[in-house]
Amino acid sequence: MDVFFLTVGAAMVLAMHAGFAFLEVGTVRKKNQVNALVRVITDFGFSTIAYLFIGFYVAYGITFYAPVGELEVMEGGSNGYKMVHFFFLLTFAAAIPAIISGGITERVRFWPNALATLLLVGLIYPFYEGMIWNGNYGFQDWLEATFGAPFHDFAGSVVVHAMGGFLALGAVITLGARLGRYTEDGRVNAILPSNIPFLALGSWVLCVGWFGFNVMSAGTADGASGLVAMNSLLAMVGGLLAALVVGKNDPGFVHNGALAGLVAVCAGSDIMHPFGALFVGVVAGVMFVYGFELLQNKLKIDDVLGVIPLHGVCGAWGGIAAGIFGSTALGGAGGVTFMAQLVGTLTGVAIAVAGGFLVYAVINATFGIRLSEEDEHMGADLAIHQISANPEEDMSR
Amino acid sequence: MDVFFLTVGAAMVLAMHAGFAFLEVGTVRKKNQVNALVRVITDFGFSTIAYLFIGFYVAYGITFYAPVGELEVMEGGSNGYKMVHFFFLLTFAAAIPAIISGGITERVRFWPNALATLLLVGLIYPFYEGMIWNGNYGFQDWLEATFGAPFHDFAGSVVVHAMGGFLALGAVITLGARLGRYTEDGRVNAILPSNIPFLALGSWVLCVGWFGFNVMSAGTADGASGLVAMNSLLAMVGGLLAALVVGKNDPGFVHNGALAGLVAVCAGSDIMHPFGALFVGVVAGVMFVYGFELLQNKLKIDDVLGVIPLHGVCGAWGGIAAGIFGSTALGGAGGVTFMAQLVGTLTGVAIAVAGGFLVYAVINATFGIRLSEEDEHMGADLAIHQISANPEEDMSR
Amino acid sequence: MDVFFLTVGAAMVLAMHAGFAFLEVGTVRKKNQVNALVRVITDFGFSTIAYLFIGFYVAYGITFYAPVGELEVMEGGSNGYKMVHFFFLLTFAAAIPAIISGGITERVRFWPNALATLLLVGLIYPFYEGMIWNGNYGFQDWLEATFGAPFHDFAGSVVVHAMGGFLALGAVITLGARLGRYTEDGRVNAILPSNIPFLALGSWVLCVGWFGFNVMSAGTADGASGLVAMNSLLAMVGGLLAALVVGKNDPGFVHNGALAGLVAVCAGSDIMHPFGALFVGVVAGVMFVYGFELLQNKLKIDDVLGVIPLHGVCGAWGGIAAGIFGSTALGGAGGVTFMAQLVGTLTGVAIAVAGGFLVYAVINATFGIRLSEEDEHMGADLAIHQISANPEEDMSR
Amino acid sequence: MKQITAIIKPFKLDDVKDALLEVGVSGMSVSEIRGHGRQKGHTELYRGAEYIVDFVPKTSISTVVKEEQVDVVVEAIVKAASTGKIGDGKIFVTNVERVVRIRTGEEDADALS
Amino acid sequence: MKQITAIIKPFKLDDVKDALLEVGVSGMSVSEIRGHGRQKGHTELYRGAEYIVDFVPKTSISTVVKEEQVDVVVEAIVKAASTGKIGDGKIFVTNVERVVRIRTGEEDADALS
Amino acid sequence: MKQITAIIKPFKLDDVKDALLEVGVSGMSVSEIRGHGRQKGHTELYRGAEYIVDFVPKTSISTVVKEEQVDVVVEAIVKAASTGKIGDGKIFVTNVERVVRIRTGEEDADALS
Ligand SMILES: Nc1ncnc2c1ncn2[C@@H]1O[C@H](COP(=O)(O)OP(=O)(O)O)[C@@H](O)[C@H]1O
Ligand SMILES: Nc1ncnc2c1ncn2[C@@H]1O[C@H](COP(=O)(O)OP(=O)(O)O)[C@@H](O)[C@H]1O
Ligand SMILES: Nc1ncnc2c1ncn2[C@@H]1O[C@H](COP(=O)(O)OP(=O)(O)O)[C@@H](O)[C@H]1O
Repeated sequence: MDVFFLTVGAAMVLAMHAGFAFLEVGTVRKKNQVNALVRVITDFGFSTIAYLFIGFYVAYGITFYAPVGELEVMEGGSNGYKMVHFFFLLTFAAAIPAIISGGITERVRFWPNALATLLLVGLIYPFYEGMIWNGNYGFQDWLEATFGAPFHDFAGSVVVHAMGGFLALGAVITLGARLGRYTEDGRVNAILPSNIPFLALGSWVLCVGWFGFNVMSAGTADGASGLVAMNSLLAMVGGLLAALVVGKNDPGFVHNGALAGLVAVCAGSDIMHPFGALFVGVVAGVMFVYGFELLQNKLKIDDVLGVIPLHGVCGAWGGIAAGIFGSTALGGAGGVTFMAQLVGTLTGVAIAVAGGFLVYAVINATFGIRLSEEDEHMGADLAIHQISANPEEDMSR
Repeated sequence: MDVFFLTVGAAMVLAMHAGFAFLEVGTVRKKNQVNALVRVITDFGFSTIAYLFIGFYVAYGITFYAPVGELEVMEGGSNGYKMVHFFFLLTFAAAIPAIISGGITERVRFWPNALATLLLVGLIYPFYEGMIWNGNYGFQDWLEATFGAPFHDFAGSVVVHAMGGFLALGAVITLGARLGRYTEDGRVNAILPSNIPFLALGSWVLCVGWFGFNVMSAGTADGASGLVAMNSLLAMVGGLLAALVVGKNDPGFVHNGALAGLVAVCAGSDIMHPFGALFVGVVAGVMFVYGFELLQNKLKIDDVLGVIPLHGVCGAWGGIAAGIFGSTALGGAGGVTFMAQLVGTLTGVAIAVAGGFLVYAVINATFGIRLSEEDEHMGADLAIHQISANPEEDMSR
Repeated sequence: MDVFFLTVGAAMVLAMHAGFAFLEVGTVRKKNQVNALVRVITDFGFSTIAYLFIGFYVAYGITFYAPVGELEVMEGGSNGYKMVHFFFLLTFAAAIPAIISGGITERVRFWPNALATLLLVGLIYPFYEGMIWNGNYGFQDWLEATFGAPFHDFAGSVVVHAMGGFLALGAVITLGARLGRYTEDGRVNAILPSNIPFLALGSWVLCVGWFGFNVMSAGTADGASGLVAMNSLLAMVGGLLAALVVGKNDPGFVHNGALAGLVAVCAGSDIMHPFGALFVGVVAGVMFVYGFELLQNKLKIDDVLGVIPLHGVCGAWGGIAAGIFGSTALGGAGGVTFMAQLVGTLTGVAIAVAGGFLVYAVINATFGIRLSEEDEHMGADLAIHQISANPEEDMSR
Repeated sequence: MKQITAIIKPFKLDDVKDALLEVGVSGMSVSEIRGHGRQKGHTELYRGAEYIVDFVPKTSISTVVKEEQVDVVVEAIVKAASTGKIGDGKIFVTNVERVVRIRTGEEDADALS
Repeated sequence: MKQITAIIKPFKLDDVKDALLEVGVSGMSVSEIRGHGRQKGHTELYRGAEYIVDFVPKTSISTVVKEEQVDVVVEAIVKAASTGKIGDGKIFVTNVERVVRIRTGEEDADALS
Repeated sequence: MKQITAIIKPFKLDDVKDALLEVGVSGMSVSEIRGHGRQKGHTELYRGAEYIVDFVPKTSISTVVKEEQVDVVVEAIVKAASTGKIGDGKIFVTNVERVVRIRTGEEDADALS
């Protein structure tokens, strides 16, 4: 039964990776669409390998080095729950490179990026994941002793999203902006997205899959909570409507705004009041739009899909918001404290920022992380994959 | 457990909204694709707000104005069933504007349409929904007393589809036809769809999601019925094959024909014999094709996606067909009477037609519902969203 | 409960048909996209009819010629399990024409192909399906008596995939290569795919749906096994990474490589060790790439999507691999023997090859199976459906 | 014979085509081009950043006619294509030395259907 | 030098290109256009409603050659592009006063590779 | 007046446009074409099979100028468009007999903005 439950959840989160792929395909220029697709699916593959052999062990101390008969598959009625749990948690872990991908796209080299994926999913992500979700290193105990409650991150606003979003900071800055994005005289050149329907498709797939991400984070069918589902819904709606208004009808903002709400609601979706969740979503939608414009146009950080504001900022907001709107004072279920949420969140952000700069700087120094100028101009599709997105139309004749 | 069940259902019906979006994106002209996408997703957002604060109360008398602890979330083992039920029913309610959207697309103004969504989902839809599914106003009791059985609409052929389809009638007529659709000398000009693969994608998403719509309408995992699943399947197949033949291989008819069958089977899917369902689907497929051509070419009603024949006519057919093929005489499970089905259906249609004209006429009179001629010519994408569907290609240079 | 379980599975496998459609849409030339879409969805319709009235009876001896009340719908708490089981198994049966479709696309006539679908899904597929999964004709008993174990094909590596893939052999050879594919002087002309994003979308949908295909093959929620989920995951990853390397970053190979792994893992996913599954997937990915190039460029068999290597070869490999990696010696759960797997697999392949040549040769001789040269040149879209994939852009002006 | 090529605003194509047919021109060829002139292109905003549109979409319509038709054809185009706003476009007249109808091999005046 | 521009049926492009190469033309430029002539466009049906196709797709292929080559080139095109059916297209010959090869600055005959 | 048409490498368009503006040309029209010349097209591989690319993408940019401007314009284009590699393209100069500005009806020199 719980195997069924988690399988559905894992399949839904697996689908989210298709969502990441299409969100990116729609946002990049046409000459980089194929690369976006291949990078997202192969990053999922590399993540699986890294998490299977290293990451899962780092986070939970579990390995699979035994015959099937001893892997708790058949006995105890657990039906291999541990395995589907691996699958479910892997789909979260693999979200890390999928998130970062949107920031570094259109100019990153293929194999150095794959190496980064291995390091992030094998080591850095599970380090923090285990700290929060498996009580490793006594961090949660310390928080509870100090602030009266452990850090509560039900479905990963911080563990997954803020982690991914702030890891992207180091990646994006190490890479530098796309050619022609910022001129020497300080002008900011817009680079237009290639395909809004694909962008929207990606967003829809992510939205739907997110209910697997959040609801199935309960882990067991009996633990599934209608509150989580409703809160996720309302935060999504809050995010998209806020982004509609603040983003002046821009389709990219609207479709990403829904995601901003969902990112922010993960942490406290099991304890906030629905109205609280709606509000958290509205704030996330606003934050995303302003954060995006601030980053791109003022700070001149060329984060193509805006993953730093989307996953990073809104994720951190979600971690903190759980400490506010989860409190019984605001109609929530309680069991959280503001300080534990704040400290837990900032710790995650700090690890992500440090880890991101570290990993990408090292890779850049050793192998080089950025496409040659010529390849970037030609596009990653032809440079790396020798084929364009519409080969019949583009490549013959 | 039931929370899990309904969450899966709700996620599937949520996905259907992506289906609505892409069905529309594929059918409209390219200059209106972005608007179709944004309208469908934001209509979902506005619907959520309207149903949360008003509609759910109108239909079922339920509100959420209490701390989480008192919302039956944790106690009683219900795990917040009420909340996921809200989510599930909302996805149905939000189908109303999504259905209408296909009729009024390519020329409707954005904010007046949002206002219509609020009114329809907050008031008109839940008025009839509560009457049928919550026994409000004694309507069902009266039907049962008069005709021997209440009106049976298992998954909303009438409550959702006929309602949406016939609400669209007032909307489409109030708006008027697209520029150039009908010439003064009585010629009918075809306006060709932009993208058949997107249309087909939308249809597929709707078809798959529909099994959540129908099967999960049982409300509890133990109530889930294989008969509902099988009947939905066969009606879908009947509809698509009939539309293939009658529609002379037209891909739009084929992909919408599947939906026609599914619309018609909702009401009686839990009581009809599979062969009955197949037949009901075939009739729906034929009705859709002929109804579409009649409406567009003879009656000159410019219902872009054909939502009036699809959801309206086939939905009404479904309501009545449940009274025919649900009877034990035709191998069904019984418990329905033809007259109750007929009266229940016609009541719904009447409310929809009246409500549609009322709402859209009032909005038209106060704010104006239609884009200016210039904006319509330029396309809703640039006029409302300042961006086209393929910005990189269309907009620079 | 089990109805819910199988409904989710059936919906997921239904979605896979959308995946088949888009994989094909993306791979064919633009002038054949509409036809690919219509053929896949209507083949699903024809399959349903054939399997409902004939195939299900051939395989399992079950019919539906009785009033609903007697169809075990309401009693026994089974909730019409038999019916949703029909639905689930139908989605497998309908995969047969969907698989073949990818091989014969761009030149096959519409109605003769529909006839082939009826014959294959009504007779040939259920013949072998019943033999393996229902113990028909004593074949499994004989295998068990002779080799110590019956033929183990958990989720259809052979029953579905090798069957479909090798049925395609006869179809593709009977049809012949597309115009201009191979020149008289022995040159092989590449025909480029139209749309990589659609190809990738199809692959993603298939990947996600596959977890319904495999996990839900358990039949009951309590039987669902985490091992199956994990093994499917690892084989998918093995296949895609192997195809990435061997296929030199080609996006088509990568996205199909994931499918190759999934095809191969079906048979033994419930008994292999995860590492075994990973390895099986890697081998499948390599086999697909080399098999594809061998078939197309050396043997000059114009199997457009490469369904013979993908489903045929990798499916057969999966059947045999279950006998190797399922053994306890290699950490598997045992209960299989190499010889039974080999003989079972070869029997399936033999039936498929013979059946494919038979059916297509007969249809070719009686009705003709191939489009006229003129129609093929113009494209199946205009020839059969009188409309192109982007009508607004292509057809007016 | 003379070739008359007009660069016009795309939405004027139908009007110009009708005008040409009316004055007896029976053959014409059309293509989509991009132009830069007094109507200079412009700077647009996307999410707070600028992008520069150097060229605006135009339609080129060209027809080869007999010398004596030139004046009336030019006039007809001017009338049909003019909106009075900048960017209405230009008409160029050039000399054509020889015309051949591929189907029949007919030459010059005979080749102009 | 003369420019020879042929408006042909799109599916004839390969044949015409081969024919040109055969008679020694080494450079040519091709673009997709839409044409209206005797082959007038047509009215199609979509779901019972009409839509009008005023222009049919054509391909324009043009090459600049030395004066003495004109006749043989025209002939080659006529032969390669003709199907005998309406809509086969036209060939126009115009005068070119100067040709420059950008890469080298060579002029006129030397610039025609 | 003369029409100067340059067939150039697509990525050189911006440079050529700027060069033209600098020498005082204010109007120009651009279209995407495909060319075949010394740079002959090529054979590519896809999954072990060949496909032939006969034509390479080029951009055609054309401007009509007064006679006395021709030399400086040609020179400007040559400078801006040249990379020294095969396929840089050609410039063709032809005579234009009449120019009309649609908006105002102005003719010839006055019509060239
Ligand atoms: N000198 C020229 N040579 C070639 N094309 C030109 C020239 N001047 C203008 N054009 C074309 O005509 C179009 C309209 O010209 P523009 O100067 O913008 O407006 P107007 O003709 O109304 O003054 C331009 O976009 C360009 O395509
Ligand atoms: N007078 C003309 N000026 C410019 N282009 C022309 C002219 N006449 C025909 N064309 C072009 O040639 C194409 C074929 O001409 P059409 O009259 O249809 O057939 P045919 O040349 O066989 O008589 C047209 O579609 C159009 O593109
Ligand atoms: N004789 C010609 N007539 C028309 N266009 C030509 C001619 N020769 C070359 N071109 C055009 O110029 C382009 C570049 O010419 P090419 O011979 O490849 O290089 P280059 O000019 O550097 O020698 C060709 O692709 C073609 O579009």
